[in-house]
Amino acid sequence: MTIQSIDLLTLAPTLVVALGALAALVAELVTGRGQVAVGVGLAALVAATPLAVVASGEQTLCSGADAACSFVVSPLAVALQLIVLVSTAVVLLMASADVTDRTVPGGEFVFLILCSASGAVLAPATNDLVTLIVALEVVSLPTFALVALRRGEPRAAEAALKAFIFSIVSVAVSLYGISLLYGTTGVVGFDQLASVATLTDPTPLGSAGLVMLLAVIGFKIAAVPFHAWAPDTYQGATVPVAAYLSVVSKAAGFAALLLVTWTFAGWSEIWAPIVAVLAGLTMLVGNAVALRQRHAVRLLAWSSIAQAGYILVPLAAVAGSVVWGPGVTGAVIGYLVAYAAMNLGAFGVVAVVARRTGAESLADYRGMAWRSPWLAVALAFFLASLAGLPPGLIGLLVKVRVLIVPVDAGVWWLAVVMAVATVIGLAYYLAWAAQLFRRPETADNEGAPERLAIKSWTSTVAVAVCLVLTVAFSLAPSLALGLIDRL
Amino acid sequence: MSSSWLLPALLLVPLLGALVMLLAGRRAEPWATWFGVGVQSLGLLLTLVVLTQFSQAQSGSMQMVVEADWIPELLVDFRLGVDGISLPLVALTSLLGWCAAVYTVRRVPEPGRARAFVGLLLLLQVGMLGTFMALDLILFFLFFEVVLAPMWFLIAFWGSGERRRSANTFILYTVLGSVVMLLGFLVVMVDTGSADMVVLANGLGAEMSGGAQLTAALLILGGLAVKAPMWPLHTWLPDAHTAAPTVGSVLLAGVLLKMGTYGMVRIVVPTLPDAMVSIAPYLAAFAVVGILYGALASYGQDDLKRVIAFSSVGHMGFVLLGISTLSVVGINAALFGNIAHGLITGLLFFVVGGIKQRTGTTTFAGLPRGLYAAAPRLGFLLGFAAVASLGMPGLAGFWGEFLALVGAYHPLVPERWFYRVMLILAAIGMVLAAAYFLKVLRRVGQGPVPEAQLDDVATDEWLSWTPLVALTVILGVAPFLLFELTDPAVRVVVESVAGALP
Amino acid sequence: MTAALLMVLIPVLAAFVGLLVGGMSRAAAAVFSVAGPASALGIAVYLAVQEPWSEPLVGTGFGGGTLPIGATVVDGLAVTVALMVCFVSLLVQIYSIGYMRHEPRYSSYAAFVSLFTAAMLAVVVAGDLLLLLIGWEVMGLCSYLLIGQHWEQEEARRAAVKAFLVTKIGDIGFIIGIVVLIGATATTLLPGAVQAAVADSTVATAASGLILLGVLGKSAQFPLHAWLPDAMAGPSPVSALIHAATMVAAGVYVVARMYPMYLAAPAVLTTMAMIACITMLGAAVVAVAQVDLKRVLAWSTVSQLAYMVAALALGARDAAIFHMLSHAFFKALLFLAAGAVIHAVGSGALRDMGGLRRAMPVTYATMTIGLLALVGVFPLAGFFSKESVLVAAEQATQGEAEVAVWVGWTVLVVSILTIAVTAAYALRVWLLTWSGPRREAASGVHEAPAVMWVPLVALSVPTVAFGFSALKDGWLPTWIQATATEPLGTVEALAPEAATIGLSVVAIMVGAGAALAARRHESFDRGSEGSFVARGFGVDAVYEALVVRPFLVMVGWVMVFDRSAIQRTVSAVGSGTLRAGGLLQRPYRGDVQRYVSTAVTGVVVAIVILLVAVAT
Amino acid sequence: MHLSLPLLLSVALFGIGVYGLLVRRNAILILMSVELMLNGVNISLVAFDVYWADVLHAGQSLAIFVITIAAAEIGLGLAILLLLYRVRSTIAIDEVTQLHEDAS
Amino acid sequence: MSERSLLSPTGVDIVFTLLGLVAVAAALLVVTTKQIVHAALWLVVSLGAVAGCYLVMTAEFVAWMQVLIYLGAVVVLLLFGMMLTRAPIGPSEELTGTNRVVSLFAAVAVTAVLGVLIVDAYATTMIDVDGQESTASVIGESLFRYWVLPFEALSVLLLSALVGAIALSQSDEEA
Repeated sequence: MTIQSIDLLTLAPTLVVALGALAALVAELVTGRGQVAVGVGLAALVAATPLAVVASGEQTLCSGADAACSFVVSPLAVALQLIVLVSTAVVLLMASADVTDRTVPGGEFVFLILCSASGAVLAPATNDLVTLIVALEVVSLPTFALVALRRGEPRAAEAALKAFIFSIVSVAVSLYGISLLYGTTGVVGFDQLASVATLTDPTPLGSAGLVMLLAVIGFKIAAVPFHAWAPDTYQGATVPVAAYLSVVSKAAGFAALLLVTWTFAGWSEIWAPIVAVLAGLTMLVGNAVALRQRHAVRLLAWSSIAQAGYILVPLAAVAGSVVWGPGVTGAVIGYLVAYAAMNLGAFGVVAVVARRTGAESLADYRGMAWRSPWLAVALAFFLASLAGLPPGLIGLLVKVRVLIVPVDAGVWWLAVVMAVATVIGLAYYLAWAAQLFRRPETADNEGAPERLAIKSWTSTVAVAVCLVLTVAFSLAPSLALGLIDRL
Repeated sequence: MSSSWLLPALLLVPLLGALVMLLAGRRAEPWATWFGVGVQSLGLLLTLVVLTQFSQAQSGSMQMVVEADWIPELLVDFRLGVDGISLPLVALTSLLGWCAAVYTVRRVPEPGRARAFVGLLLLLQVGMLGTFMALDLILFFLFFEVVLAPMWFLIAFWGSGERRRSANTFILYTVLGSVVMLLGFLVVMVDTGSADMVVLANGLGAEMSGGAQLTAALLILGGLAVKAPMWPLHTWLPDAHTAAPTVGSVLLAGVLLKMGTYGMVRIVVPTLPDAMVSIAPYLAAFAVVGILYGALASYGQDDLKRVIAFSSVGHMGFVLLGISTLSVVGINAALFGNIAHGLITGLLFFVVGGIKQRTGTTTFAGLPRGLYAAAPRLGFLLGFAAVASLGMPGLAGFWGEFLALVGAYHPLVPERWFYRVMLILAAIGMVLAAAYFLKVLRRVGQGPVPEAQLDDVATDEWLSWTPLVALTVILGVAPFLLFELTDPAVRVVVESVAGALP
Repeated sequence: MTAALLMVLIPVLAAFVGLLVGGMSRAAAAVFSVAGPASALGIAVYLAVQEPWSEPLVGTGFGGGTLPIGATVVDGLAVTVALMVCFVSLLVQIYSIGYMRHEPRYSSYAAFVSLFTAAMLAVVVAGDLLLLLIGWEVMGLCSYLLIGQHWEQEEARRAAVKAFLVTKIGDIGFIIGIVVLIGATATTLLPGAVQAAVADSTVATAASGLILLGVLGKSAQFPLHAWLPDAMAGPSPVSALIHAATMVAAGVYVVARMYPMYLAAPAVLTTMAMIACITMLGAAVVAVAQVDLKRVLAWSTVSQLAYMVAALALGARDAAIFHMLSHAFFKALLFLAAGAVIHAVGSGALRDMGGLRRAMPVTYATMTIGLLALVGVFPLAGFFSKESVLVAAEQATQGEAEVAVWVGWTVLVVSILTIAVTAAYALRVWLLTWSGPRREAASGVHEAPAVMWVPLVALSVPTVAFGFSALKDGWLPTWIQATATEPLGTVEALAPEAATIGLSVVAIMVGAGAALAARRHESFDRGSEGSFVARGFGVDAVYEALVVRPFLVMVGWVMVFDRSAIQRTVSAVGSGTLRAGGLLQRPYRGDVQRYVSTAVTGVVVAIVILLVAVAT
Repeated sequence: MHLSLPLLLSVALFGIGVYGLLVRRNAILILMSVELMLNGVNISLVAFDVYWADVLHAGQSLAIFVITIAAAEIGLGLAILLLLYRVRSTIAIDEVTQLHEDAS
Repeated sequence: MSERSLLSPTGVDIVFTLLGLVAVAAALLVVTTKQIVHAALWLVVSLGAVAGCYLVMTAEFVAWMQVLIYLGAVVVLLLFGMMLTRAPIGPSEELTGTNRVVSLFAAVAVTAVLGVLIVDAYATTMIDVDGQESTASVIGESLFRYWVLPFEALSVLLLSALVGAIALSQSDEEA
């Protein structure tokens, strides 16, 4: 029995994260202190980050002469892994306060989130459908537990259940899709599938399989019509977990989407129109419903649905005259990088505010500029970035970068839909920002101490990291837009 | 060139000023407005240096150009420069910014918060100046967008009446416009592979196919037309003006509107000449409808600020008419009209703001009559500004409009007789403009002598308004001062269009 | 800086300084008010003695990216009119010191008068079309400001706006005409543009016709005359200024200035002649029916201006200028005298006057001279100047003009008729003001102060003497055409002829006789207040129906359209999006089974659509 | 044997699973329905594996993975259900609707 | 592998069809029965029949896994779940919701679309069940030869599910 050769250094980012998960669990068991688990988890993530960069271009777990490898670290994969690693670290920082006040059990929490992250690190480097779908399961299954773990929130279980059911159904559908693709081609490796897709026309069954495969991706990135779970689940979960779902889990989904679309680039006439419709619906529905939100986390949930729609646009444009390539992936990755920073930042502020004042509804944010001016400015900046309004330059520039693709491809309706959606989006971000700077309703509120003065410097650090990144991206947008070229 | 630090400095000064305001704590509140004056004075000083360094002999080409790679992924370079077309607008922006800062010292509108107010004004300044100096499509777009958030804050937080609604309408409407404009830019960039405005204007844009040019031109013009605003895309303007605080209105009318028409001259006309030649008559028609509509609508308003807002629609109609002729005279007229409207409408909004501060209202129903007697100097300034605005020869407002008509007599495009009809209609619009301003003066300035006196123009008000009055007169009797600056640059632009004619 | 330009700028400067110091000291304002026109008069005299002018046109025109303003032309025509303008306006300023003694806003008033003078001078010496435009429009503005001097009175406010807007309507044509001239000739220099236009009869006709519209407005000719009678709401010296030296003279002057172009457009000349005839007789008839002293004079101005326009139409530019000058003197005299009377009586209504002969001897004497000159009685200036117009008409009947013979006949007949009517209303005014018993309102009347009656006397001098210039054969035309930038080629004598003298004498007798005969009729005092004729043949109503009402209706339409169509569309888009958000929000009731069913259905639908699409 | 037989069986199980998924109220029954769907997937995977005589045995391997995944899902799913039952005393899916869009 | 019509069954076909019918019938009962415990039992039948199908297709290892994990673990877990959530023992109308029509429609649509596609593609395709051998050793070798990575990933998945389930079962007791 020959076992595939294993290059541990190439696999290291994934391994470090997975082992870090175990270490965190053990550390908490040994010390009995949740913060230690958080520290271990952070250390693992921080250690994995340079390793991911080092591994760029490597591949391992190759089987013999046909050289089909299970683990291939393309620049694209590294970029996604970096997003995952850094974002998870930020989420851990945010969640550290939850661990401190035992809203969540520390060891288990860190273990689960790192398990999930290891899946997300693995997913972009997979090289066949089997590993990909397993990796995606690794990403999502622990998150349901994470959602349900929240103590003192009776709706947490409901939130977890919704995501769970949605997930297993979409996985089942996708698995069926994989089986059909496997049936029509006889292979599951991306390279082999790609050559089949290039050489042959899509069969009806293969097409159906491809469409069904998109289901799980749709679920992960919360694209309409696979999005309905997201607002409910985000609301029921702790804010850091919601942030995790909206960034890391989505990044894994986009990793899968990029891999699948690359593999089936030859069949783009099948998936591109579907992705285009998904993108259009997601942008419009996401933004339109977000308009009506009065709950901060729900608003961010719908906003992240809408944002996913923007990220889909470059891929959707393959329906036109552009081909899958650097022009498309650069846009997707660029947007994802910026999105991770600004969206985590917004969630971070919401987490801090919820912790300090118990604020949930947008109305509670009124006069925040008086109570905590820096946080208010930071949140306004993140919202401006999400909206794509200067001074949130990076948000604007990645939107421009994304919009170029459909214009280039001649997919006009999509460009127009995105334009309209952006304008709708601006409305609700602004409405929220307006609340921040409105005078507090009672004058004595000015400078008054927070109701629940629970401060957590780690959460603040998380916000600061996001702020620094977003500002840096705004000043030097190439850091985000050109990330993939540097790896 | 050794003066290449000037333009970045011009942007950096207000930007750093805004940052200082952001970082300074509450302790900065007492000196914030003075700080604003200092920064704007420095900016104005730099602008004067730019004016002296600027070589008028070469005003047809870009000067003091600064170039730096910025975002290669988007073809975006950080490229600034000024020529005869942009320099007057830069100067106007610096001047109005300074006036606004001086005015603010003693008159921070309700609810105070001078630090934020000044910071936003400085940020606004960055966007406005940047728009006029940018030589890269995306950079232009970015600066174009930079003004939105500060202006939104100014209206939504320091405004009056339905300020929040107006601010939202303003920003959503104009963002829709600028997104459409962006689509047009992207068409150009995708087609030519360049975002360099100079290269595009010097023939690269003209190499685009007719269809692509037309698409791009319609999109870009559509976006800029919202900003200008061109009828029927003007709806955001009256509401925004009514709600905005005084300096907000001044800068909105004085500078922001110009960004639209400037963009047309700077980008659309030279870059997309073929498309422009075929669109021009339609643009002229919309412009003339705007002139007449603006005048008629102004007459029907019951609020001073709304009257002025609709008068802007009319005045910008003349600017658009000038552009639509594509002739040297017409485009010169448009640029002149931009500046003149900036000075005069700026002054009008200052004066109306002063009236509002004293009486608490701007509606005809609420305003006391007989301002000429109640506050003779304020009344005089209102009369002066109104007369300048209605196009009195000898004051700045006239030449832009008159030469737009001259341009329309000899348009570069073949539809000569159509333009002559437009000419007649536009001239009728000039008379209608007189009607509504006389109505305003009759209603506000004249009337039974009031018993109560109002505070007359204060020293700080004189200080901030006098430059506008003076320039209105100077440009009115010596319009060549400006034309000599713009003309060489306009000739370069028109040459590029002339090549597109059969 | 040429002397001519200085002549324009010094009154402007005086106006500004007067305005600045006027707030502090009334006397200072008065000094500057006089200093402006006085210096201008000095420069005008200086220019006059310079004759012959070496280079009449100074300045450059439009082109090469610059737009220079301020080219001036100094020739006989300009200098002559400038002298008259400065003279009259100086007297008006002096007179105003007394007349406006109790006026609280005297300093701004005096400044506006100076500015008014400057604007007129700018028109007079304008060597480029842009300076002409500036002067032309600033004059309109000053008339608005001065008519509205007593803006606390509704009547004054309305009259001011009316004066501005009616002349502005004419200015649509004027501005377009200038645009056509500049556009077609590619120069802004007035003589150059006119010469170039002469070469192209289409341009000449278009430009002169369009500019004529502006002239009709400024010179108060039918149908744009309606503002002038209402302009009586302004103080009397202002009326003197408007009716004599500035404003109304400007229209006639501009035609004279561009005369070669008009001569190249016979159709326009014919139109002018017809308009002049209608205005001449119509205004005179209306004047008969007036109740108010100043209104009679105002209508008489309209009528007399028509003589000048008629002369211009018949090719007799110098006759027109002659009448303009003499009219300026006697009409200024009449208005200032009327001002003195009204000042003394406290009312402008004729029925409140009467028997003032003894109380105001100087005013009585000067006004009588003025009225006689108006009627055209030998040997006053009005006689000679009017005769020169009649002679021109008579020559036109001989086919010696650019226009058809019938035009000449029409003008001649109407002119004679108008002389009769003029005699009638002049006599009526004289009788009602000076003879008969004194009325209650005029009990304590006494002579005006010296500062007011001295200008009256000063104006009487040229009113009496100026006419004799016509006897020196060809002196005035030669002077006017000296160093002309647009020489007309012929110098016509302005001397009267026996035939026309006879006709006008008969006409005067008939008119005066009619007035005397009607003296016992009760409406002789009261006029026919409110009647169709007194209201100017209802022209105002026509305006109301054709201009004001449609304008307001359109305003209404635009308002409705703006609110209900454009704004509503915009807000409907906004609220529609919000509503769509609400509708889209509805399905999310928290039931995960529904969520899932949507997703599954979505997949199935996607597959079906895709396969159908691929299959077809 | 016919390839279509296992495939039709797989479709039938998958379809039945979908029906149960959408129609059942009890969450445990929904989990069962999903199991039926996954079994449908597995049959098809195995059938294709045999059909292609795949040397990698990708189909069968994935089928085994799916079985494992299903087990993990059930384990975690039941834990969530029990938690839900503890706080809400019901696992009827249409009663678990506390989180939803606010009606407006 | 020879092509044969669907209507010319071999012995294997018949066996498979019978097992398939059992599986389908049991599955139908799972989703329709009014007694929740019966559903679990019918699930056992159905899954067992499917295991038989695997055997017919020579997928021996999968079959054993099916029996071990599904019948041995999953169903037991489900039964525990029913107990702990106090599932009604007798017949209950509340097991099925009201959206039967929609559900039926969706299920039929899925089945029909996929069924049509499958028949369209493979109506005459045969598979060779004789020459294949998918014993535990064969599959195991391929697992460790080609599928190490997903296998390892699965271990993470299982572990996290385990920890997650434990954490959840404790979660409220501590708070």
